[in-house]
Amino acid sequence: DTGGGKKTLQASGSTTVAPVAADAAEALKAEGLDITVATQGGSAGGISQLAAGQIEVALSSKPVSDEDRAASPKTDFVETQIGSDAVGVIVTKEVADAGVTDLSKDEVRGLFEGEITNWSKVGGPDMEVFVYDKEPGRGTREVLDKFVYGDGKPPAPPNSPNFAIVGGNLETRNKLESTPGAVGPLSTGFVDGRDKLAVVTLEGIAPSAENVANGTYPMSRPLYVITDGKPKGDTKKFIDYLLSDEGQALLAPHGYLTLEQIGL
Amino acid sequence: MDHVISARDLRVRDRAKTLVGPVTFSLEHGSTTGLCGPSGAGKSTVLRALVDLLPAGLTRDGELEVQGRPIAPGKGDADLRTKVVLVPQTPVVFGGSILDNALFGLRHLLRASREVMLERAEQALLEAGLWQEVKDRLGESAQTLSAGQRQRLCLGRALALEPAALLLDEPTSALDERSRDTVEESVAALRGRRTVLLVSHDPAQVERLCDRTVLLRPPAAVEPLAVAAAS
Amino acid sequence: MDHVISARDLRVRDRAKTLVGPVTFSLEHGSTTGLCGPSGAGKSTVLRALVDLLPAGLTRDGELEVQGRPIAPGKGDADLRTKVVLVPQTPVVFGGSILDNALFGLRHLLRASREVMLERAEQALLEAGLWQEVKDRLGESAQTLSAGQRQRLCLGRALALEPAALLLDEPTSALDERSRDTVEESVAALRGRRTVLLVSHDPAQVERLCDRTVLLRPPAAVEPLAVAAAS
Amino acid sequence: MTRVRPPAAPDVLKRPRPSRWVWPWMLAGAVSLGAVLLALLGYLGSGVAGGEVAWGELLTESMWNPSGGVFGGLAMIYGSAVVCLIALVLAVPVSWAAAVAVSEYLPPRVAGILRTSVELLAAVPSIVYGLIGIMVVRPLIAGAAGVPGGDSLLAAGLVLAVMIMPTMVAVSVDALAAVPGRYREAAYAMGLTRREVVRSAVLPLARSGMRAAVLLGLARALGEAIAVFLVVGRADGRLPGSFGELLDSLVRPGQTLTTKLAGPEPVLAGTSGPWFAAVCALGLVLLALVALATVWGNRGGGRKATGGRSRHPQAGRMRVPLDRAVGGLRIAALLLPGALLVGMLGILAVRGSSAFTPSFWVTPATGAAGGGVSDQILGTLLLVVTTGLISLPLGFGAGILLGLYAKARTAKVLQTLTVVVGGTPTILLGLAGFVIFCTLMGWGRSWLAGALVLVPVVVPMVALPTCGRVRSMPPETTEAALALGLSRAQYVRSVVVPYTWPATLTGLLLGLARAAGETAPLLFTATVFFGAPALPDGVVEAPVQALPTHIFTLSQDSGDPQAVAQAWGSAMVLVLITAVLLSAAVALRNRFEGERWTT
Ligand SMILES: Nc1ncnc2c1ncn2[C@@H]1O[C@H](COP(=O)(O)OP(=O)(O)OP(=O)(O)O)[C@@H](O)[C@H]1O
Ligand SMILES: Nc1ncnc2c1ncn2[C@@H]1O[C@H](COP(=O)(O)OP(=O)(O)OP(=O)(O)O)[C@@H](O)[C@H]1O
Ligand SMILES: [Mg+2]
Ligand SMILES: [Mg+2]
Repeated sequence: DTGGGKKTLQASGSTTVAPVAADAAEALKAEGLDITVATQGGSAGGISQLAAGQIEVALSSKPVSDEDRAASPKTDFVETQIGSDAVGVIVTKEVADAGVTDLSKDEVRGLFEGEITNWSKVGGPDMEVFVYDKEPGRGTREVLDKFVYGDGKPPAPPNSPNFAIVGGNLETRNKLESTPGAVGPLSTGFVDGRDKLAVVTLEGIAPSAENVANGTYPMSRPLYVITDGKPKGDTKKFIDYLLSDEGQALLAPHGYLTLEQIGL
Repeated sequence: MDHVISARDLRVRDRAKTLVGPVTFSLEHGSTTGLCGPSGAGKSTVLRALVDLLPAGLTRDGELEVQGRPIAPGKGDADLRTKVVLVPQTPVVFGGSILDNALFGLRHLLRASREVMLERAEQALLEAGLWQEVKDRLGESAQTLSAGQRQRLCLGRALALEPAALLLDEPTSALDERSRDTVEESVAALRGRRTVLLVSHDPAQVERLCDRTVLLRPPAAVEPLAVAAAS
Repeated sequence: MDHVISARDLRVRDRAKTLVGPVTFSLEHGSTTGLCGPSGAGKSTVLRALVDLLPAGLTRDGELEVQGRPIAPGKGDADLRTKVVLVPQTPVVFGGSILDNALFGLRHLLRASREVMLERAEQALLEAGLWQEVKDRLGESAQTLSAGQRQRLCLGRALALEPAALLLDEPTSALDERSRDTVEESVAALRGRRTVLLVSHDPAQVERLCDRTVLLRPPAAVEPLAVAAAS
Repeated sequence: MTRVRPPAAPDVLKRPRPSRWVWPWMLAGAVSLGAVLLALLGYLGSGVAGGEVAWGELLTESMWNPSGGVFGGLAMIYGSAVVCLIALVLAVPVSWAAAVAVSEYLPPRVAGILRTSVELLAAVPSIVYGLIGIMVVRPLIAGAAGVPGGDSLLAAGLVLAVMIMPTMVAVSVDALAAVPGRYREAAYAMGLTRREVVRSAVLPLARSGMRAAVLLGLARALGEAIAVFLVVGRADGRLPGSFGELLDSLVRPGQTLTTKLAGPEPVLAGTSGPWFAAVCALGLVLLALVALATVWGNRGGGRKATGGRSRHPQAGRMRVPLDRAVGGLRIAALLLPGALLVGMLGILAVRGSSAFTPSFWVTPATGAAGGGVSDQILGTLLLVVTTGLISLPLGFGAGILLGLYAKARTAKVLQTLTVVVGGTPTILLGLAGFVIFCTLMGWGRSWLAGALVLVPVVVPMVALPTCGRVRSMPPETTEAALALGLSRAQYVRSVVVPYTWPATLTGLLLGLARAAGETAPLLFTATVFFGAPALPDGVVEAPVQALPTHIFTLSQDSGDPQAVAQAWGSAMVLVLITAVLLSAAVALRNRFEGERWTT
């Protein structure tokens, strides 16, 4: 801040975090704090804008990568986690009921690489698999890739007729629900109470709050607000609010886990 | 009697305002009738009303019968207009060549080989006094024709259809004396075979061609029915 | 001598083909000249050539001078066309009301108050024999006018400009006798003050109005210059 | 008769209303199109230059795998071609038939209402088309072709066909309305049936305008991202090898150039390097494809009046029944857009019922999904009105210049460029705008930048119909005006402009309707999701909130049912606002069109 006059605080980035940030900004308006929330370019866009000094707060559903740090050596990225999002491998109820309730890492890889094309191969019904993967750059997708490939690079998408790409969470849920034999990664919050979908356990571990909290569930993504240097002034006010009880209460309606739930 | 067209108390209105009429007349089979009156009297409007082609906004009332069949306003169809063909006052040439234009109606109305059609079109253009001028350039765009040539083209393509009745709206207004004489001869030759209603502002022409004349006076003050014997 | 327009060996071609000419004539200041010839002879084309408004594809050669200034083909401009105004054979009315049309030229050429313009337009419509018919409906769309009314409207809006020379292409072809007489009177009244070139297929009209006649014969076989004294 | 006239002959040197401004105006229009194209090419070109592009691979390889360093675009080119072909093959006949029905068959009053309704369809934001595609088209294809899901090239083609139909109907109706009544009179007077009159007298004259309609439809089909996005499946690298596979590929997920470009990759790829270069190269390929398609669509435009027509209609025994049948078909063709409109409005109205509470309109948003959308409404209006004010003169000027002065060949080139600008995926406009305004010029996010980025969306939609209308102007009109001594500028001002005005307005309406629903360029340059003041307090550092981006963000990731309701409500508001703007402009247009020009 150049000091002096009151300046609007700018936050931008992930569409996952934006609604929460917007709710917080609304609450802070009463205290005379002006915050704009935008969603240009998703998490990656937020990080690069922060590096360019165009915004004060980046909203992200993935941590800052080493490449990001290398690309902007002058920026001191400070991540503050405000919550978490458990990502599940989701199948249709029909498939789950027929016996697919748990998948191993190799089975998940086989499904998403197009090698397993029929659910009977993993103990399910005789039914074609239809894979929905998230578009690159989506936090959910990176979580899945990290689970399956670790730090290795994922291969090209399979040349299978039963493979499609999806974007937002609502779109993903809608398509999973309307496609027989579908499988895809999705925040578990979006599956609660949907009777056409089921979350499978991975290597026997369910995406419960404790399992996320103690780190045994392999697919969760932290939700961050990122600043350049330690937050101070208005930025600090904003972040403190997000971490307060009122702020944490904003996460649940959007389907995310609070810090308390994951034990942080 | 043998009336091809008969109109009783025909009147054309523009909303409340009466533009033309009431006018009553009937055209006997094979006769040639002149329709006269000063510019703006409503001659063209009457012709349009007879084939049920009034511009949007104008309405007709009164009775109209064509070959004994009553025509309700707005109910005129292609069938009516193949029997009674109107040649509008402003010559319209369509895109395409002169030949395309000469065949314009025939192509749609006559089921015949191309030779027969070409022959008929040639004959019609001869009667309209245009054939000599265009026979070497039938493939050229019709847009290049002079005003008088257009007028004759429009007349010719209507003559080619050989309809029961022809409504001619000042068919020789843009023609020199020689072409006019050719057209007049052709119209005269129709007498006894076809019914003709001829709008003309040239009293001498009406005198030469018509059996009777219907006089149209402008505004509301139209003479109910003024028939003058001629020829 | 005081020649407003003079053309020498004027010829209009459509690529290689000569459509009109060569024709040579000059119009003295204040004279009325008739331009005659059968339909398709090239009368309208000559008029267009004089104001450099030939349709695309046609070219002119030969010399043309207007008020002593030579006009190269394709170089005619608005300045030329305010001195020499052409009233085309096909009447065109523009969108808007009858009054808009009457003022159409004036509005663009005359720097004057609206009153002056209205007065001039009224006077011109009187001279064109249209005023009586339209004075109560000046605000109506000009599209509703009859063919003869349009013709008079087009003549009127040109007369209102009082150009040095007027080229009239069959200005009375769609008019009844009375309107025609009014127009003829007005044209006759121009003699001595304005130069007029009148295309007409009515020999009697040429006889009545013109000092001299230029005769145009169709194809290539145009009479070099046929001048007949009249009146 | 006494002559009492002021002797003053017109003084040419002091012409009133010399209208000399028309030259710079027309030039500005043409230059603006050129500038947009240059900016785009510059953006893409510098991207391509920032990394090595293997053009051979790009055009012949079907696999696209950035992490593996393989950049093949063939499958996307195939996808784009197939999707557009499907869209055009379906939409062109239906739209033309519906346009003929509106213009030639229905009584003027009914026709007017229908025409406005069709234009209203064009105002439905594309994300709504996409969502409805998900709800309706996917299950249809899944059921009919027996494939799971239904995400497919065919689904994308269908959604696009539906999307471009309103544009094509509206512009075609306009072209038909411009045909002077005397042509119809002359043809009817010879005893032709309605079908024959339309075929032989009306269509030949409306052809250039109806062709412009198809070009606009094509541009929109090639440039549309979001709606296609939601139903195409976006699967890379799928290319059929045999005819059987080709048929199968239609009902399977695929990818188009536009969806690739509108996806996350241009942002993920950074601003230089081989990935970004390959993405920019795809952009260039897309622009080249639009250009090719335009040239192809325009071929044969030269053989107008003069050449002999290839097929002569023949008199048939069944003239009258045929006439009835064709008339029936044409009116039936209207049912399709009609049913669409009703269905779409129905869905919108049910789901977006919050739009019918007045407080939704006048209260600002509270948080992500609470309150109303008054700020978004104001922001959208500001953007749309500014865009309209800038685009109208530019597009109008460019269209008139194109129609009036360009020689046949130049006109084709310029027209192609116009379509290319119109067919540019808006995400590219957004990115290029971001680079130019926000990076190079140092503006922050600003409503003005947003409006400027939307201008290229609208300008072609104004220019092309205008140009088509100028071309159809009867030559007698030009002669009559010039013969009265008007200068060229005055002629343009007083004859050409009023004559083309109705077509221009139609184009503007469609363009603004499209701009009102655009998301991609705004996200980058102009809007924020939350927190901007209702009206901006500055120019360059002044973001706004807008309905389309609001809808977009809410329909992405929020699991909150209230957010979904808010999104649908906002969509309904957007449609209602556009409807109001539309009705006003339509009333204006009808006034001008009432005075058809005749000779
Ligand atoms: N659509 C219309 N709306 C209102 N008035 C009209 C319309 N069409 C024609 N009129 C008016 O009706 C009158 C008759 O027009 P019409 O064209 O029938 O005259 P006409 O006798 O053919 O004249 P002319 O000899 O000049 O061709 C004219 O005063 C004209 O202005
Ligand atoms: N653009 C053109 N291209 C080719 N030929 C043309 C063109 N314009 C006119 N012509 C031809 O030139 C000749 C002269 O035409 P013009 O219109 O000058 O005749 P006109 O003497 O005015 O006849 P009318 O008395 O019928 O009006 C005609 O044979 C016509 O077909
Ligand atoms: Mg008449
Ligand atoms: Mg002529």
